[in-house]
Amino acid sequence: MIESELLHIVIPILLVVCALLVLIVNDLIIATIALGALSLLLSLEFFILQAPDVAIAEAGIGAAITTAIFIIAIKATKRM
Amino acid sequence: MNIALYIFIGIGCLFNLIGVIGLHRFPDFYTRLHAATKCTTFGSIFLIIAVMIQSIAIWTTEGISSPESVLSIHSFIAMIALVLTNATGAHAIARAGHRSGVKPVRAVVDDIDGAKIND
Amino acid sequence: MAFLVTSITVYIFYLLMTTSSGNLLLWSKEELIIGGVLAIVVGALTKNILVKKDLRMLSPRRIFLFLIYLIFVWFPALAVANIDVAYRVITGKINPGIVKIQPKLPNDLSLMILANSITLTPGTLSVEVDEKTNALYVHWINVDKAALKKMPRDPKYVCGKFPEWARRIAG
Amino acid sequence: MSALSFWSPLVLLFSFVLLSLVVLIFRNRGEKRYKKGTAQTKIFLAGEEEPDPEKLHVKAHNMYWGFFEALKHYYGPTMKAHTGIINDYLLWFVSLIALTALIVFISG
Amino acid sequence: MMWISVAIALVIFIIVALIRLIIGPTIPDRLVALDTINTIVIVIMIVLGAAFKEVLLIDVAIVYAVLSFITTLFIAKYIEKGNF
Amino acid sequence: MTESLFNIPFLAIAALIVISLYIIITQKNLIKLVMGIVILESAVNFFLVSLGYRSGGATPIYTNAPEKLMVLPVPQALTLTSIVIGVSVTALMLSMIILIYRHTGDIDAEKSRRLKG
Amino acid sequence: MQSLIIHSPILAIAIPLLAAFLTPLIGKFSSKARDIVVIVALAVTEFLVLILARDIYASGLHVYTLGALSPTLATPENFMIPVRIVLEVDAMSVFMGIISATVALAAAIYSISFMKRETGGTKFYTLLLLLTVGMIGLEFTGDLFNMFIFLEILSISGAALAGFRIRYADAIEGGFKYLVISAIGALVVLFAVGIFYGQYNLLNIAALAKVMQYTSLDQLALVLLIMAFGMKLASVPMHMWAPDTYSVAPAGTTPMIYVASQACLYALIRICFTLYGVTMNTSTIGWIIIVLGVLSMFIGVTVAVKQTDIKRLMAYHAISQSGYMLLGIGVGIAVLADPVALAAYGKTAISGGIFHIVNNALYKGLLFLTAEALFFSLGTRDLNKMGGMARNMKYTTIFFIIGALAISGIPPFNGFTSKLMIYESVYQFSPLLAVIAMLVSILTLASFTKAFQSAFTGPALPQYNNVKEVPKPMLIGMGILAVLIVFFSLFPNLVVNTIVNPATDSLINQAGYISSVMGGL
Amino acid sequence: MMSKIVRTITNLFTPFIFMFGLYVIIHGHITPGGGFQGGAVFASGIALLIVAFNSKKVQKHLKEHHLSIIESSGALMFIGLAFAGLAFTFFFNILIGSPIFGQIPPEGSNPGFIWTAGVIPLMNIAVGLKVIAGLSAIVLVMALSSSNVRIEE
Repeated sequence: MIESELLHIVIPILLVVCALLVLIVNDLIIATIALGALSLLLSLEFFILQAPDVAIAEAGIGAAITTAIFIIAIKATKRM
Repeated sequence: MNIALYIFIGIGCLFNLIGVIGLHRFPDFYTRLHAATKCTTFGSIFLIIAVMIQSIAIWTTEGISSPESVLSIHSFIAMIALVLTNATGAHAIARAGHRSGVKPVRAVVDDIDGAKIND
Repeated sequence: MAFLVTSITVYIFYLLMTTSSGNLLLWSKEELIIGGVLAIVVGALTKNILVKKDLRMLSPRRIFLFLIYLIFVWFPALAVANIDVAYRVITGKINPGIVKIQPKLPNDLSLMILANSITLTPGTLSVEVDEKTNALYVHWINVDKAALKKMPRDPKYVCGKFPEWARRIAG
Repeated sequence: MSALSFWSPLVLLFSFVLLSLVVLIFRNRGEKRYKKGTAQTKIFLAGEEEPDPEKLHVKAHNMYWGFFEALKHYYGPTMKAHTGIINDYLLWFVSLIALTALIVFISG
Repeated sequence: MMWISVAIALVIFIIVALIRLIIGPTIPDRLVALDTINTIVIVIMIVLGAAFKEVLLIDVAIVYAVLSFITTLFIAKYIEKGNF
Repeated sequence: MTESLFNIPFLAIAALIVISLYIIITQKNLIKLVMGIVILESAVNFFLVSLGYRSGGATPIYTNAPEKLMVLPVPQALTLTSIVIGVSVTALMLSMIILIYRHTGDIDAEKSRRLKG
Repeated sequence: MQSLIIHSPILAIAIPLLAAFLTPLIGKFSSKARDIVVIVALAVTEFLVLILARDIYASGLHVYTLGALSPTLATPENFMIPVRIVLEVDAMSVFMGIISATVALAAAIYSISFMKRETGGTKFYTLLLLLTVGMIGLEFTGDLFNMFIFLEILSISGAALAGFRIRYADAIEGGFKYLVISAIGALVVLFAVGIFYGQYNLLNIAALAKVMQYTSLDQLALVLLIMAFGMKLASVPMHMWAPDTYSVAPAGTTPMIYVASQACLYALIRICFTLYGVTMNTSTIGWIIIVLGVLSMFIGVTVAVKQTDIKRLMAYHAISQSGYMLLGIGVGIAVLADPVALAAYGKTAISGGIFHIVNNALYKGLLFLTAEALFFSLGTRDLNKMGGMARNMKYTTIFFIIGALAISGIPPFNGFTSKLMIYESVYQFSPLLAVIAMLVSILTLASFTKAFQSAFTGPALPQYNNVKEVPKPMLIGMGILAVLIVFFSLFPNLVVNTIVNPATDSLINQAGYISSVMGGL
Repeated sequence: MMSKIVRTITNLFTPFIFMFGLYVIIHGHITPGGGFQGGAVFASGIALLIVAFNSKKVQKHLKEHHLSIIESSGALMFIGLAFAGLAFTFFFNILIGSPIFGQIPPEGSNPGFIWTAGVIPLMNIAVGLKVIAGLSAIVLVMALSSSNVRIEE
């Protein structure tokens, strides 16, 4: 099961990279895209952690609905 | 059977690799979209077919009501969804990119420039 | 009619999802019943979305043609496209441009089939659609000089025989 | 309840009633001839006109002025700390967690 | 074993695409990268479903294939300045 | 159990928490603040799920389950609940931000502030 | 009747929840029927809590298992830990439950006429009932994760209520701040719950308390929990959201949100006394809580004196009064491991703190309601613009006087009783703290004199000549609380002996709590 | 309003997304998923309609107060099912052994029989209704509010 452990090393690092991207950018759209990527990778990590229930919920909520409402909120307010 | 499996996996990985390399090799976003959409979709189709081949092989050995059938059929559904959404998504991204004002780099011809598009 | 078509379509989808649940062929009788109920619900909800007074896709000839098209025309084109893109990724030779084509397609479904085929096949990517005239604007990675002669460009250069197929399938 | 053994509000209530009786007696000994609404109950300010009630009333921000002036060095920084910015609220929270965690870890 | 190796290779592709997401000069570039990552993640899910021999895990991939499309459309609609 | 707390995922969780707290404290843009909260929530969800993970365990669904070690189901149920709550909180915050923008014309924490002192 | 008592813990949570989702349906047909449903549901809740309380004072702790007849799970044999969702109601919980239910009832009655001016009344009542559910659930649950869930229910509905009047910019801002603070606090709580689960695979409070080791991870979890709940109950220096939120929340809900904060104080007490108990370093934790309390008292009251917005002034007083509770409870925690000191003054300190919770909920609720009545009649919260209202609003003035005297600790009133208990016991622990507490009491009186003088006395201002007394339901809502205050003032010994002392005893007796929960399994 | 291609594919996809959401809800007790996840998938279908067409156009067919009624009835159904077990204790699974979802599954690994688990599938349906209505209402109302941005006061 050593390969499976390798995935556990790589994906968390990618999560941190996405979070850092959210931190450093000023444009909220880019931050939303990074947040979407974070959510997506988190969903994959849940999948690898043998939690398909949580993965579906995170995919449906984190990736689709949350991104959608962030985009709508940015549309209703302003971008920077 | 195993050899076919390896060939399919090899093709799938290769095209996915080409797709992500294309993301970096190409100069502007339209051409990157070419690489990303086509190659990753093609590679993904091959990988999913590989999964299906394996599960169908198990299915045929275990009998008709084996749960492996779920794996192959669901993979097939995922594949159809993937192909349709990728194509449409690529179109949506291209249109959005064009409307947001990104011009193609080194373009020989640009018919949209100045054309009136009915919305 | 629209309701029936929608219900049966989603019922088939449900049956695909629930294979190997029992002994009646592949399904158990509870799954069949519940699937029927759900199909009726979804059919009632979405009968105006899936089928808009347009039942031409019910004809078996069209479905058969569609399958033929997918396997023998579209998939080889996809393979060629990918090898082409792979070649361009490695060598970096590109000659891009956006061209307008007027495939003269009658309805939305055929346009969708054509546009998605274009997106996934050799060096082309549909960028814009004209809502009234159904003209497509296509980003072409390797513009052929021969195609640039007249103003709605000849679809032959851009996407081969796809418009005919699309018209035959969904026209 | 040991802490409250000497404390009974009923006694206090009783004394309160007694006190109010006394007050009532004093009140009834007052001048009976004064009538409401006439010049008899008007405020007499050395013959001047009665000022606008708006000006007569002591405003809230004028009260305890001397107190605030005396404690200027305390009130200045304290009121400045209440910025009303949500990030500052959270900064207090996070830094307090860090400080407390340090104290708890050190003391064991 | 074989499937997990494939998954690791695909994760490495994700890293490459993520670089484009980070440096991409324009927003459509980043969106393309996100779309690519979506596709690869779906494939990883299917491949890992085969690797873990859990037939039920494929459902997650289907959900994801559909829902990532919605994300893409929302962002695309924002950058083409459409009204929701 | 305690020794498994020192794995790479846990370091990543710590990093995520630090980053999100940094976003929350320093970013004056209210939508960015909400993004920080979303990241914090993701980190906590990730933490809960990793607590239940057993190396080589099977999915905690009894259908077709092979006879082997199973991942703990309780943290997954907890995480689900937390995700549900998280989306409602996020939606409420964002709608409040839209209203703040309508009233004050800004989404900066400093410029849109009315209450202080 | 017996089965009603057995099921009353869950019914007290489920009936408001049922009513919360019934109101949107009924509100479609008739708004009068909707009001009646809300009031009846809250009255039934109050009744259930009261009969539960009577039974608990007679026979001790109640354990209620959801979804199964016994709290153990059958599948792994000999797995004798409570894995089911369990409600554990002891004297302390039910004490808080009585407060929450009473204030909720008063607030709902008060809101009836108030909501005639607002739109969206149905949503308002749904949120009000959900807030009640959150409070009572937080107090009755026996399980850390459910504590988190009810905390979130409480926060979300509270924030939505605080920002209910969306036509005011500051209302939205106050609601938003409350929501952000609560969301982060709740996530911190969830993280601490995760730490416990990772170490012990348990979520039940009693079961956790039995195996608690006080490792360094437990210390971290303790700090996180104390600070998260401390922020929710607005202890200085994490208090700054409280004036923003309390000052903008609509009438009737301000006391509710305040009592919700007190429910978080309950959670803090429960964690310190029952979950950790004597395994933790009691003097350090006790001193941390004492310092938080003293800071809250002092800074809260000194800033309150300077305020000119009447609701902000009262909000700062709310912070300062929370400081008294924290002080009393902190002293109790600091001497928890020392039986002699505990018997000598620790118990009195805890009792004083707990008694102060109920007193405070009553008079603070009354004061918030009078402030909102002023806002209802005058349309402003600014004390500078008020004056002479005693002529037009006689009953409100009387209620304000009662509340102000009670909060300032003037002898016949109940505020004095609990403050006296705190002074006495704290003086034996550390004289300086008692002196600070008395100083704070004086400053409280000073600031309420200011508020009273500006709002009610003075010449009749011409612009408020035709201001009328507030409508009758609002007066009834205030009247309930005022009558309770007078009752508590006249018979403090009765109240202390019947409801406060059992709560204190059940808190101190950690071993008894554990054995009576685990013994029932 | 996005382009014609996107709209056509949306029309094609929506029934399947809805069906898949309902599938996830119904099979909550035997496959990954449940009321919440299925409801989220279903609501994403509505989000897809909103993004491909327009929130105003969706609002013509889907009013907010309908959603609020669905949400309340879902919640009431859930609490009612919980109350139904009150003869034993709250949330008690009374339907085990009854004709509705009442079969007891055989021991060991099996393909997952849908006709089991008593009251849990019904609760999944209730939760699903509530989540469908709630999430759709969130997206719909926010989209509507963003489309007519105006500074009030």
